[in-house]
Amino acid sequence: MTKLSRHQMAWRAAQDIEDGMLVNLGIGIPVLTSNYLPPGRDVFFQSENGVIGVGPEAAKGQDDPNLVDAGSRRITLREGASVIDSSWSFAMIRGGHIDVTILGGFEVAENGDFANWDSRVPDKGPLVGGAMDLAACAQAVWVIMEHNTRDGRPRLLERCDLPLTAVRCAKRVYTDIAVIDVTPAGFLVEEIAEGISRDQLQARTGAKLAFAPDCRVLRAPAIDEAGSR
Amino acid sequence: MTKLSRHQMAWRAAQDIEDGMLVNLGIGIPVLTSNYLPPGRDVFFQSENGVIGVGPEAAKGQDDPNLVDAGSRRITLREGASVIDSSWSFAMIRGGHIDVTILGGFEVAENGDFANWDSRVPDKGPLVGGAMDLAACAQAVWVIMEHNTRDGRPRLLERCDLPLTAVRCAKRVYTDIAVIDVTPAGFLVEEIAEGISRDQLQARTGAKLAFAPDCRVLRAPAIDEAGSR
Amino acid sequence: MAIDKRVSSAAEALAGVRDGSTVMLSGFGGAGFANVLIRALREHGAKDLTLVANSATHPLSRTHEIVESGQVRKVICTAARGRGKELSPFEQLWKAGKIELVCLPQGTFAEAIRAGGAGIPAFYTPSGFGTELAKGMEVRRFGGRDYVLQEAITADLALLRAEHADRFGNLSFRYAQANFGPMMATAAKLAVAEVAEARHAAIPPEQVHLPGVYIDRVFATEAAGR
Amino acid sequence: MAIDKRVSSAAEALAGVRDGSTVMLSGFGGAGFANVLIRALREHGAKDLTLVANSATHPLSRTHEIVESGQVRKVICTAARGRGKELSPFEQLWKAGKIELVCLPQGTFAEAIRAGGAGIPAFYTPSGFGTELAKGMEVRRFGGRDYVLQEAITADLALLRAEHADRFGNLSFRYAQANFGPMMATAAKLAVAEVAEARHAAIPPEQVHLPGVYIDRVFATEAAGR
Repeated sequence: MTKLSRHQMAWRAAQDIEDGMLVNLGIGIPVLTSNYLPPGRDVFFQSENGVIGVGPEAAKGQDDPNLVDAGSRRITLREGASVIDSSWSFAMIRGGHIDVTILGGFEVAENGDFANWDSRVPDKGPLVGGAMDLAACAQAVWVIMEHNTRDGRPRLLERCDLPLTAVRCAKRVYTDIAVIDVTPAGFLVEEIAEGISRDQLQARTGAKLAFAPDCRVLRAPAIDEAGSR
Repeated sequence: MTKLSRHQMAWRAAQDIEDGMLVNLGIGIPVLTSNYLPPGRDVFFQSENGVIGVGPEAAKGQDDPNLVDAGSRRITLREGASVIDSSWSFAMIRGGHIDVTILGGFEVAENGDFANWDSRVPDKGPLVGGAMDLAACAQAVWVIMEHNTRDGRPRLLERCDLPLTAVRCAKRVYTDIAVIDVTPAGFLVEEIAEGISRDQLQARTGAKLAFAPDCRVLRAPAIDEAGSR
Repeated sequence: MAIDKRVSSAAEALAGVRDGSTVMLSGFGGAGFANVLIRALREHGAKDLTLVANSATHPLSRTHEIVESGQVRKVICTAARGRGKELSPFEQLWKAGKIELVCLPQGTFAEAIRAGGAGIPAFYTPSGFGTELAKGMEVRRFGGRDYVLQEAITADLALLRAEHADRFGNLSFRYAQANFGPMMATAAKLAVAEVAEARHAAIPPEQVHLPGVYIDRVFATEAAGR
Repeated sequence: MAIDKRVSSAAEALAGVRDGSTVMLSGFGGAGFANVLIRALREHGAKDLTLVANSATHPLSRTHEIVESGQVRKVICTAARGRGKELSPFEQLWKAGKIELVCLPQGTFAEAIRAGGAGIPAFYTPSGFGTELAKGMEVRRFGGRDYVLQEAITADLALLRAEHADRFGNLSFRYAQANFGPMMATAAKLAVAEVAEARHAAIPPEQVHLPGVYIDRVFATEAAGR
């Protein structure tokens, strides 16, 4: 079975970003997608701390402690960028001006319910940040996550077990073994990794899967992760 | 009886503007007060179109069609000025950041109810502008108006007849013959023009007047109105 | 494909605008009227429009042209009184029942438009409480004070005026030109800016007053620039 | 008297701050923390504070110093998780019941502060609906969608960081330094800014990001300037 790596999952999601979109990337795997945009697609990345037009991370020595993204990375700006305050930034997010947000996730339910903020680590304080606003309000919510937990339990479920980030919001899930749309009728598999059967995929999933008529093989190029951020 | 002129009423109100205040002036007589600030008082005038730090009107030929106040006058900026959009401007007004708004008025009631926006001119369209926000939200609302209408009816009343601009908001009224505070107990006369008795003032007023223990004579200097704007 | 939101004619700037649209028009105190686009809207001819504009009658705005042409069926504004003793075209049509009118306190008007662009469906405001303009509005008490509930305003189209634009749609305004323009752009499905000058090169980040992601089309009325 | 909001020490910047105050602290993503003033607040010693800050545990903020010193009884934030496996000082005090915690979605947090400064007592937002963070909140449907009612947040004191100030209190921010600072200044009775440089001469109007009327005191951490 050909599982996708973290970078390959990011690459796969990046292929679906359309020209001209305004995109917000969550921390973790999602932020990697900006490295894998297909050539010719001109995209603005928004960071919820108010940066519109996040560019690559700044080179050491050319970084500015005030030019950061929501994940505290020292960044650069792309051409045409601007910076707004948090009130404006969340007005932009809540107002539905973000075309796509790509978020890491813990669980997605077949009705689109989405859990990514509270994994119930005992004793640790809560950390929600902008996740609920992004998940509830972006025009599309794409989730990148491993298909199963480390101990093999499914993350795609009939109902989420973990506390929700937002209800009925997830539109598409990119896992290491499949690309799955969340439709009004439930999960619809669009792509499935090489060497895994439909039954095997179903067995690793906690809700009923349907398969698109043109269900394709999930492929990603080899990526030299040492050379990428 | 020594009635105050329009400019003298503006002068009188200007004497009560304190150092460091943020002040919004309504169109008409109120806007004249900016000409009569006592020396040494450093004040910012806000105009609800977003100008903070309105200066004198621009000289012909040095005006800019984009540098205007809410009354469409072409203005200058004072040192330290800035300009914000209408959303910010009314956030400032509604948020109680205006220390004083000085407004023209039709009627003030003894409980502070205030009417200045709809004089019931038949057939004409309504014009409210920022009056309701200013009257409801400024820290203090001072009203400048003639004590009586042209046909002699009182403008200070037990209850307003005209449609209200805001409830219980007026704090002080500057008329051509008196300066009157609006207190929890009703109207309290602070100053009364030379040559008019307390009884005469009461006769020209539509609600019960009380007189401050130190009730003074209302005086204003002679003003060459041709030389002033 | 490289983003370029500049269009070469006012007609192109309004392509696709439909009858029945709600149209926001910026401008206040004589500044910020998109008068070139307003005239283009008259020439476009879209009918049955709802206008959202601070004033229905400001003498420096061309709003009256689309009122007189009979394209407007409703106006949401804060000022609808002509200056003279004679009735303005708007007032005549309003008195004749040909145009519906909603008059709001200006702060409520501004905040409702901001809310429309900011995903806030409704908010409470103290302005207007106890007045005729708040008749029928839901009232609620917070902290011992009374407030009225105002719902957001959104639109199909916003027409605004700025000083400079770039190909990304970033805008910079001159002094009091911004007024309602930025929020209107956020609250409309299609936001079109007319500007004195539109360049290919980006406006420096610190000079951008409204991010281009809110602007769909830019028309330069004076110089296209490069 | 000529306005001059510049003060000459961090202690002077916090003069008069009382026990029991609600204190807003700007900063997000590593930028905009008023760390000089936060340390001054620790030295000031005001107790029983309610903090309103995006994060209770950000490693680049000195918030932890006033948490560790026991000055804080409540935190309103969006992030309260320390980075390591061991509990952060905040998490320890919170688990021990010594600090009360309110966690909000960040957009709700930002908008509630803006509302506090903008005279909006409450607003509806879609964020958080159906989640644990919205438990007990009033829900209402507008246009077929569910929203929760959030009340405004105000404060006694706001501490924010900017790049430049002038004697009028006008501020300009560098890149993402602004974040929550401007709204916090509008929502607090006393707003104090620390800046790299504070000059006597006015910042040009087009470079002012936050009007000085919102700022009460300015403290220059690097150069007083003239």
